[in-house]
Amino acid sequence: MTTVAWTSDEIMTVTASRSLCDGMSCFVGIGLPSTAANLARRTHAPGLWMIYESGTLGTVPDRLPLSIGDGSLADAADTVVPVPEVFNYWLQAGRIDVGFLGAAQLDRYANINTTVIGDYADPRVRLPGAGGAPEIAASCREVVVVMRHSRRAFVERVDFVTSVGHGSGPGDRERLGLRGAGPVRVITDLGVLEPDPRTRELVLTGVHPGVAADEVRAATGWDLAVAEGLEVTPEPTDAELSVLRSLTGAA
Amino acid sequence: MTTVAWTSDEIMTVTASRSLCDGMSCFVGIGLPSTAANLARRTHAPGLWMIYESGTLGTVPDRLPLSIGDGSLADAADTVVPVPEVFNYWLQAGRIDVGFLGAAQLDRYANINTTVIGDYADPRVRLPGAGGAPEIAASCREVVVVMRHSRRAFVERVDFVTSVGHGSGPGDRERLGLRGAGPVRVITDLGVLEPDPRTRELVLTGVHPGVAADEVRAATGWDLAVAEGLEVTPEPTDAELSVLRSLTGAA
Amino acid sequence: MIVPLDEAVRELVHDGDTVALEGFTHLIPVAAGHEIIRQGLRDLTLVRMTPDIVYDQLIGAGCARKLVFSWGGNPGVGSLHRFRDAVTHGWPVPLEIEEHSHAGMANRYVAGASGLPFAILRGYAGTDLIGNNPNIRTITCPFSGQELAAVPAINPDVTVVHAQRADRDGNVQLWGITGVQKEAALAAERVLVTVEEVVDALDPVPGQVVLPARVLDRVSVAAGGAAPSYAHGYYERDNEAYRAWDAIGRDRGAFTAWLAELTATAPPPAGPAAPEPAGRGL
Amino acid sequence: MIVPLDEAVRELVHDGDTVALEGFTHLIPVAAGHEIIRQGLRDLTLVRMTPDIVYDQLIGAGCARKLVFSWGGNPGVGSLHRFRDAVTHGWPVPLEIEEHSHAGMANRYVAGASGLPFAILRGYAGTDLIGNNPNIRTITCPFSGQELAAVPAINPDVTVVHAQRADRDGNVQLWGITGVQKEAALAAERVLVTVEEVVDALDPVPGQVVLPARVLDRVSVAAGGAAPSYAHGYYERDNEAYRAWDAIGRDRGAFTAWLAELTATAPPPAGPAAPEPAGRGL
Repeated sequence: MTTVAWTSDEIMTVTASRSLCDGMSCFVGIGLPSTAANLARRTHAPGLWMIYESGTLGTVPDRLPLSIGDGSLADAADTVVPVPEVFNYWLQAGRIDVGFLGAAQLDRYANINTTVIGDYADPRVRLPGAGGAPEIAASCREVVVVMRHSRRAFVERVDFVTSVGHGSGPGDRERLGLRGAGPVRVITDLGVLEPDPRTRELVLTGVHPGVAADEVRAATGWDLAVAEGLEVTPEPTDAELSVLRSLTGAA
Repeated sequence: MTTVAWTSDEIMTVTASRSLCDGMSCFVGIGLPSTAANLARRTHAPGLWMIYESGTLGTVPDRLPLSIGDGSLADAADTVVPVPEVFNYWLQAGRIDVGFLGAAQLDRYANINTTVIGDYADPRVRLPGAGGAPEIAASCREVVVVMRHSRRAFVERVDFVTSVGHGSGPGDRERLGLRGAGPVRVITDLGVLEPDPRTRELVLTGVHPGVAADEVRAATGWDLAVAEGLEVTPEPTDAELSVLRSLTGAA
Repeated sequence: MIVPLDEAVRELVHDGDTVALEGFTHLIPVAAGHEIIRQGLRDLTLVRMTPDIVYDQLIGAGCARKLVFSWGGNPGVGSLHRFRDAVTHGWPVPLEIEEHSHAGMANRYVAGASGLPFAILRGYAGTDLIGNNPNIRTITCPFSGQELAAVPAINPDVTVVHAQRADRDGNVQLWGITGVQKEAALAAERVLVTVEEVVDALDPVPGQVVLPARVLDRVSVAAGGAAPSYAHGYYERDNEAYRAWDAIGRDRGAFTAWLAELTATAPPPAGPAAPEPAGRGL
Repeated sequence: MIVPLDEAVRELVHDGDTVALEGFTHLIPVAAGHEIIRQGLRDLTLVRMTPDIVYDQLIGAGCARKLVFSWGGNPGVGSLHRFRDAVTHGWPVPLEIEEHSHAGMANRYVAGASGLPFAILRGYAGTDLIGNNPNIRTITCPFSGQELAAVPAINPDVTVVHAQRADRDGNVQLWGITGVQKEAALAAERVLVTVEEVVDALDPVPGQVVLPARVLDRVSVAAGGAAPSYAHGYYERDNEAYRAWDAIGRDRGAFTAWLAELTATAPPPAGPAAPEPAGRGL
């Protein structure tokens, strides 16, 4: 790996932020997704319309919130609505362009597990659970997943389907009545995975600078296919890095 | 009829107001019910908690509203909630002690018609329709009906059941899953009718001063039974009359 | 986004549309209703919980082929005579009706705003509304076995509401009695909001509903556009006008004269209000 | 109506009750949770969309036999170790869980507040939540034939929420992020509200939720009672305390020491707040 002026987490967050276009509405999870969304809003997508599940619509926080319900989110919002409204009137009604999710486990069809590692009745690790994710994954026009790459996290089959990605392949989302397109991109600290349009299986479509496809395959728990014409992520710009670091306090 | 210092409408309204106890929550319809509720609040029931279907909870209007959505109701309310909430969170949830309704037609089982006179498909008179009444009649702990007495209005069987009173007799409300007790009292310009506890049929239980039971029977479209120990309504007090007239502007 | 009212109606409302002009006594979009009459729209399915005189006018003008509603009257005054005439005599055109209770209509809008195909409620049981309306059915609770009423979502082609104000981006703010306007707007395919005024910033107000610009299609300034109903903080209800409508609506000739006058005049300018503002105390 | 917190908990909460202490990051009823621990309540079914450290504490103290929830974690920090320990090792007592999504839980409260036995939503389809929770079923729309999810209403025996203030009659006002507190309170058999302060009049505030006294059972003053979460307009979130909990919760010994200290101390006085108010700017 070449020496770089940025970390693998930073290029992951920058790449994720580039998934967001100006004017989009974005349902933002806390952590990496929130950092990426706030970065996008301060760089190329000033009109990004961020919704947190606490009910803050169109919020423009002056700093990174630690939780989805920080006071800074309420103060800076176009409006604050009760939690049932954010799920029913906004998410379920299909008004959100992109849902930004994290995951503890993800499988080759981009199904998401944030519930348990191991058996549900007798788990090896108990995780926080579903939160808003099942319906974010179902109802947003598209979903972007941001998570760090490892064989433990990228598995052949998730231990528990908390949120449906592409189920077990083509036609599953339609059969289940899920109205959004599902995960269109998984962004990791190594590269970018996208579902094959035909099989819906995740394929490596991009690597970050200095990362080899084989490295990504080695960090993936299934036999990861590599797209022809594999792209290399453009390096983070100075502007992106300086805004990101001012957000995370790592300047 | 003896000469009286009050009109038949006034004793109707005063009698209706006496149905309301201090501290009760009351779902108030516009017109006669609203006048009676506001009178009660200014006389013996200062803690009457009035709800209008426009969403004003616990309102204390400084004058009689002309409509259920007057600005004076909003200004004087404990809180104003959206219309879906007033019906779902307050009425349907069973939080209202008494519903105060008017009617164009009422039958011997206190079923209420405010929809059409004549055939529904080809009505003789088209009336305003249901409004909140069907669910007020279903869900309030009890219902009081206020309306003027006439053979046209008090009929054997309503042309259209807009709101269920006691259906076709005992057990009907339970069968229909209606959770409140239904109409417990009908107050008119002639007297007071109440359902027989056994048959659920309306019986004349009280007359206003100077009104004979036969007069009421003659103004009723079915063979109205008269209760043993028929009561005579106590005359309106000076205080009641003066407050009522200050409300209606007929001082 | 912010365009003159005649342009907004031309762009958003078409013959045959299902149109909800909502307002629960307060903030009734009267100016927009009059513009729909002026533009001669036809075959509309009009939806509203509480159709009052502006719906009487739309019906009398022959704009509607169907009315979906729960209470149709002149609040505090009496009946709607144009509505009655259309229902009982088909004048000027026959009017089909679909009739609900308030609870049913409110929940139909909630379902529409929520992207659900139907809503459930405790309602209608034992009434003759059920037998006369195929859009009222029953459903069984899969947990308790209880029977409840089911009604389909309402998703109007166009919802029109009136609000106190908008900012320059088209975000809208209304307060006071807010009725079912939020749900009616969120349930619609297209949304037109008329406002008393456009301001630089929407300072928060207790009891406000904010409709973000992204769920709206057009905002038009129509100062006084809710009269003779009222706009909380701007002007009061003109109760006399409601009473006066009774005589006009009662008579086909008087109504026809009223209609001729309305359609002969241009829409009111978007400038300062026609009715005197009655104080702005929030 | 307005009584000390220990008295209110004694009157309203009983062993075996289903108890919801709601709060969505903001206004979490921590003081009330601690009083429940102090009073040694047992076999509670705890309900909350987002159980966080006060639920970790209740679980670690052995108050709960079941948790109904949709996301259990230390927001912005990580896992709840007492919760994990109870689920995976049954320490100090086994913890049964019933698990939903946020959308499902929010709608369960809405149904509870609405007097409905169940709620419908587009949710859960294809997830393993369904197979592990008999309280998630499907229902068919009687109009469109679409399949939707159905979840039963939640009607807690007791709901506890924290609010900014109450008036002397016990009417309560909260604002900022109001989460699902209104629905949780209206869904409950009994309601306890802790407040920062009691005031003479509840001046309206933008974004407020008002809970009328008549739907509440007891109001208790607990200034600072939401800390380490925050009370909008009173004090800020103590992020450091959330981070610090991780080390305590992670270790049974450290937790046991924490618990001994909590139960040894009397409840905080109802007087001036423990944490410094951080400005009251509305």
